Amino acid sequence: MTAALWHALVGAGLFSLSLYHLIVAQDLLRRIIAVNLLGTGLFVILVALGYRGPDAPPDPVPHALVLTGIVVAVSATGLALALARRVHASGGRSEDV
Amino acid sequence: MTEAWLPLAILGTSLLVSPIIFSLPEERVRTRTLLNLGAATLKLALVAWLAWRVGFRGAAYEARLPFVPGIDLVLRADPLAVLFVSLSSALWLLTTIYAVGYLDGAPNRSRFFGFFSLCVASTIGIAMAGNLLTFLLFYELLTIATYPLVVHRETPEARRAGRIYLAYTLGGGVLVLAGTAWLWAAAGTLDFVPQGVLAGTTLDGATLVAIFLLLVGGLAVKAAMVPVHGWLPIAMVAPAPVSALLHAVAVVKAGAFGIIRVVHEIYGIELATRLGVATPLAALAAFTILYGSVRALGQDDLKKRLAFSTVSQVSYVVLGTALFSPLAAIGGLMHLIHQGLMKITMFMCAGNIAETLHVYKVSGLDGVGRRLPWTMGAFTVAALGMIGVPPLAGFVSKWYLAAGGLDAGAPWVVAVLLGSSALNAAYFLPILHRAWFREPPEPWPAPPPGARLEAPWMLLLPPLATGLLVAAAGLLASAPISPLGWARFIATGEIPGLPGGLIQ
Amino acid sequence: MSWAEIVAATLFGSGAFFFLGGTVGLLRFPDVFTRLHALTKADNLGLGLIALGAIVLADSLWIALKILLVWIVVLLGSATSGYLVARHARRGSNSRSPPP
Amino acid sequence: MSGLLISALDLVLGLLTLGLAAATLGTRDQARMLMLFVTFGGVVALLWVRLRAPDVALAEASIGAALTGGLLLRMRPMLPPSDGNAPRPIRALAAALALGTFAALAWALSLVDWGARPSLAGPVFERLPESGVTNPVTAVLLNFRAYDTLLEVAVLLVAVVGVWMLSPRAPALTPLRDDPLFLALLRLLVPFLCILAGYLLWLGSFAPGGAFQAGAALSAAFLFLLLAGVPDAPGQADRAWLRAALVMGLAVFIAVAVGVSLRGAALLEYPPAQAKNLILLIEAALTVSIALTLMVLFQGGRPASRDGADP
Amino acid sequence: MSDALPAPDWAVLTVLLPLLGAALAFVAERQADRIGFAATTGVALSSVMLLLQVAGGAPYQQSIGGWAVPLGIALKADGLAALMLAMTGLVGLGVAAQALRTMASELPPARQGTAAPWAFWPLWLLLLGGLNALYLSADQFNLYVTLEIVSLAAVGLTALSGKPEAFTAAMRYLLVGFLASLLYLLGVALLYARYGVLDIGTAQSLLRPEPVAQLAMTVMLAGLALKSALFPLHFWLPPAHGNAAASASALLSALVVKASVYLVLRLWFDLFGPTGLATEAAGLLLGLLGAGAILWGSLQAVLAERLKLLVAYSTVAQVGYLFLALPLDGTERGLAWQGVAMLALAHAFAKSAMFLCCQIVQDRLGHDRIRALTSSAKLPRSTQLTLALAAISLIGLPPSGGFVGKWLLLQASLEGGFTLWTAVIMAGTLLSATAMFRVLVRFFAAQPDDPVEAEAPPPGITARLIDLVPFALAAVAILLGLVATWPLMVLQVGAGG
Repeated sequence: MTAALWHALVGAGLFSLSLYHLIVAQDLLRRIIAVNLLGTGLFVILVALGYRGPDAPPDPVPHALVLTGIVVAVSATGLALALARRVHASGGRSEDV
Repeated sequence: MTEAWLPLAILGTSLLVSPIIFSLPEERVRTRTLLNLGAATLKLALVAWLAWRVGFRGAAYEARLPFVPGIDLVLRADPLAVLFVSLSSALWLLTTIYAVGYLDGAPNRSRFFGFFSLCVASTIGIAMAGNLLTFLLFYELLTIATYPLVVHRETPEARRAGRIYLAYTLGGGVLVLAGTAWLWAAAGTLDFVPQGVLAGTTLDGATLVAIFLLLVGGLAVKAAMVPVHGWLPIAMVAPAPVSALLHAVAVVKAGAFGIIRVVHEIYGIELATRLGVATPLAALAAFTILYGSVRALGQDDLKKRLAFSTVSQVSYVVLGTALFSPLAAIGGLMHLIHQGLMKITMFMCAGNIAETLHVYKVSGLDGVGRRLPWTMGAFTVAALGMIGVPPLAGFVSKWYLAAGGLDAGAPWVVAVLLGSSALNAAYFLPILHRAWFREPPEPWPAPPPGARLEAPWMLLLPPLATGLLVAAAGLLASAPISPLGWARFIATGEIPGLPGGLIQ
Repeated sequence: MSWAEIVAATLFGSGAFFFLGGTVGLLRFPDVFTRLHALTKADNLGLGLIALGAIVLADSLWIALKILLVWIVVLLGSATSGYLVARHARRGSNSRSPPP
Repeated sequence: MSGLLISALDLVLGLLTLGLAAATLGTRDQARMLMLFVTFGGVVALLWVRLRAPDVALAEASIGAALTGGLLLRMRPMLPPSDGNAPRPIRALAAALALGTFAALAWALSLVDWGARPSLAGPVFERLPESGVTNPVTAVLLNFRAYDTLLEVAVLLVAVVGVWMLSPRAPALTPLRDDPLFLALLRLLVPFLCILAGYLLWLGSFAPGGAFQAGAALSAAFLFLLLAGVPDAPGQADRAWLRAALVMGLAVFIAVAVGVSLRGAALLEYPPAQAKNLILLIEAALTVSIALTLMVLFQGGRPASRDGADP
Repeated sequence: MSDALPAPDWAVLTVLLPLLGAALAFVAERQADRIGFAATTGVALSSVMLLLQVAGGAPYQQSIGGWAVPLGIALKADGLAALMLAMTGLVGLGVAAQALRTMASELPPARQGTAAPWAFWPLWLLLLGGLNALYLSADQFNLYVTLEIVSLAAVGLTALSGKPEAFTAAMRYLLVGFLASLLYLLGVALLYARYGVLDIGTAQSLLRPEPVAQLAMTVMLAGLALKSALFPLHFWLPPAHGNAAASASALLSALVVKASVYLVLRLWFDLFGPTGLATEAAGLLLGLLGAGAILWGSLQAVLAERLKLLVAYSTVAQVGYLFLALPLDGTERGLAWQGVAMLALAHAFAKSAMFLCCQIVQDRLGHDRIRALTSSAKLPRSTQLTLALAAISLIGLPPSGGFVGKWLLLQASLEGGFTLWTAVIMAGTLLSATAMFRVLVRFFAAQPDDPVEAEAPPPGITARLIDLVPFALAAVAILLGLVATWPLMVLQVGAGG
């Protein structure tokens, strides 16, 4: 059970937990946060993949992928919040799945 | 040498004309009529030239366009195609004249004539299709082109009739598509070849029968055979020219023509009989003949009666095709032409009566002969031909069908023919009796002053012409260019062992 | 364990202790102001100690200075935010302007 | 399983992350959810540091935790909570799906041979000297897989256009104009942040840093100016130069990409000599654009156009 | 600028030109429509040139930055990719021409169908750039980024119409799209974990039917199925396409759905097929879902009340056809592959024509309730004809491109012995025919024209010309059938390298 595998499992746990909440949550803010956590969980797995033990230098490719992922996540969240605001402003209810 | 231009030109005269007519604004009546008649005459001339070249010079015409991997779109002018093409183009010219007169002042005429020429184009396409896929293409195009004509009057009944018509014909189309796809997957060929392309096939019987059922089932819809004939009487709500050309000639004949192609040129009558599908088809045709005539008896509405008579008459053609005898085949092919001529005359006369005297019911026909002598004259010639009175066309085809039935060892065919002739008489003679020998309850309104003829010439001339053709086809049956002669010429190609050549 | 690591460990230990103190204060104190007090004072001190420990372990002067810079900026930040939260809380009680 | 090799730190970090996530998504009250979310971001940044990914830690802390947290706090008042929960069958289904996913993932990850796993690290380190930078992550981001980054900058532009379209007038923001202490902090922090951004940008080529992290720092400076309501700060008005600066990153990136390929080389194939300067040029443009984009996302709408009077 | 070069690299142009155009259109807001249309024309031209180049038999291939494949990213365009690119360019050009008039600033917002007309052009160009990048890319992570651009831009376009239902639909589309992309990325991560490679070409030789790879495939296909609205997961598509502004919904239905479906095909036939991962069972499951999509989508289309909803549900059905082909012959470039490609192409042209007609119907009649459609003079005859032509191709009546696609699918399923598939295709054809004819029939329903004076169609040749754009798109859908041998030949050009 190396450190990398443990953290990958933590990432998988994060992924599944937020998947549950994404489906179950009713209000939009909670679902946007759940989607964010979903992404973060996946990024934890990716970076855990990049970890190659205390001595060997880590694999930079997953790091680059995660960096790109974070920027994409923040732009999607920004758009989602602006959209959620318009949904509530126009009287829409936070819909189900 | 197979020249490609002639079939394309014949198809083009109506296919290219329809978009032009569509774009014509409504009030340009003169240009539209000129365009229509010009195209029809040009087509007739081309077809005559084609018939002469194919019949007497043995020329072959074929146009190919690669379409789907392994299959091309083929237009081939073989004798069978020429038969149907000549019928359609001749009657198209006459019906166009009739339609121009009939629809004088009616709304949406550009749309009507646009779809009208599209219909004829698809009929020509069906006739000259060289393989089943091209046939299917024009078969579906015919459905789409005829629908707007059925609902031309845009009344609720017309729309209901249109909906039913669509349901039947689209269903049929899908069946034919399934059959074609299966045939191509199983046999790898879709071409129409005299004596059947599947003649020497090694496919197992079950698949062949299944494909046959799919194909003939789909075609039977348009041929208005019994279980799926419902749409024809209902579609009578369409204007007279539509009922005349389409429901008497183009659409129903397309179905029958398709069955001829499948039975003779895909399976071959020999394989069809061996598979045991020919006789049930003949039985179904016979049943349709009788059922159609019986239903016609009870119809008081003149056009509905004629519609049921069409249901039964078309099955004569199918009966001829399904019997394993050259005589029956010749009879069937000939009847394809004769029935077209006779039925179109009657529908045009019915249209005249409805248009000038506003009489739609058979019971209202008393003494019509006095007011419309010429129209009723043509109607009588056609009716007698239909019954099978000797010198006229009907008799010739029924004679050959009966001979074919005996030759194919199916005496019950003769009984069916006699029975149906009796029934024909039963539902046609009362009409003639009422028209000629009954006094009209009150005198018919006099024709408008200064009119030399009983009805506008455009409505009168076409039925008279077709009436003459009915008589000519019967009297001059032995002439080479008559329907009988041409049918024999086709049959020599279809049935093995018959002496070839048109002129014997 | 060289003496530098021992010193660093003690510094980290005391830093952690002050953090613990701050957190307990946060949970136990009755109202906003006292909690703010606990947080800003205890945590900053805790952080200072940990920073010192890190400086001891740092292998070059340049990195040590950077850690010091970090501590100063955090000090600035937490002081101002503490003040803002307090101001907002006081204004909040007789509130007139909606929260930002 | 070859014995428990993971250290106590890993255990604590892992459990803390999971615990915080569960708490964040589980709490009823929205304010507490946001607070927990920000702390969660901080802990994950720590996790990245543990997994020897400092670049990612920097980005996560600045963009993932701080800025997304600020974004959520900014938008919270406009999103009324609705705490009804989903009907029973959906909850059961979701739980089953989640557990299934976790089981499958755990099983698959355990099958991966964590020791000698084939990876692209080899080729990256092998070709690193030719890439013009020594920090492997920046090399991958801006040279080996520069095309990814180019498309990613386009994603940022999509977000900006989307946000400006969705709310033609940015939701109200009550600036703290009158507060002496805050303004004092401002005068101190804003220049510091700008220097920090420049430092991070320059640092990126040989140590953890780079365009994204520098952009985040710069956006913090812009946000300070915004919160203080400084009149002609960027983002206060929809001026043409603001829009130009927003797209500058993408435009410069494309210009360099195509410019380089004009002399017959492949797309984005920097000539070895100028590789470092070109990357720095692109990163500088990216930093400004990313900072402004993050600020626009925080604003949540389009600033009033020059002539418009409303806030 | 780069045209003066020896041989301009058309593929790169199709990706960078729209991104640059979007940036320009965003900055110069008032000239957004002119810049937008110019950029779209440029891209359409380059994509057609690329198609001609690939049709010459040489598949396009370039590794970006000069780095060899496993390290760098490769751009590849085989026959299918080139065809999809050309289709995206041409359909986009048609929609842009229509948008040029409807988004024109002088029209009142109600008629423009959106509150922020300036936003259409940058969003559309970014979408175009994303789509072209997706068709060209041969790298798994790069495909994730392009998928993101496409879905975020699509969400923007959905919300463009400004109607409350559009916002809710866009919100759901965003969340679903984001979840789908992350599922796809999870698959990519697993494959990277096991094989340490991101490029599809190199992965082809490494992948083996092992548990990790199978899980990765399942997760990736689940994500992509969610994004392309495969049957049980289609809930988000009809409201999104139904409520979006007309030119936007044309782009969504005709182009965006194609991207994820193209990706499924690319992965299934290029990656999972050859490496034996694409098992019988997986193919059968996806095929069954596809069959469900066909029946359910067409049924819903028959019951739809509004024209745009009908057309949206027919998209759900069309996606079903594309998934139906997966279990069929596993050989690349086989019958199923060609059938699906033809269906996708024909569907794009026909569907975009139909949605543009919805715009004209909404414009002229003020509503698009099917029951209230009439043959009133207000609806130009060219629109009625376009709807008819588009319907013919969507139903798959000969000689349209749709028919050729269905014919090839029929052949593939008959040869593969999937008789159930033939029945489904037949039922689908019948159902979609009923749905489409339900609309066409209305054009023969004479209703006394309501007293409201007919809005005079905008005068001027450009307006009448732009009315013909949907007609041109529908005509291409039909002509695709007649000239089918050429695209089918281009499809044979295998992916190089």
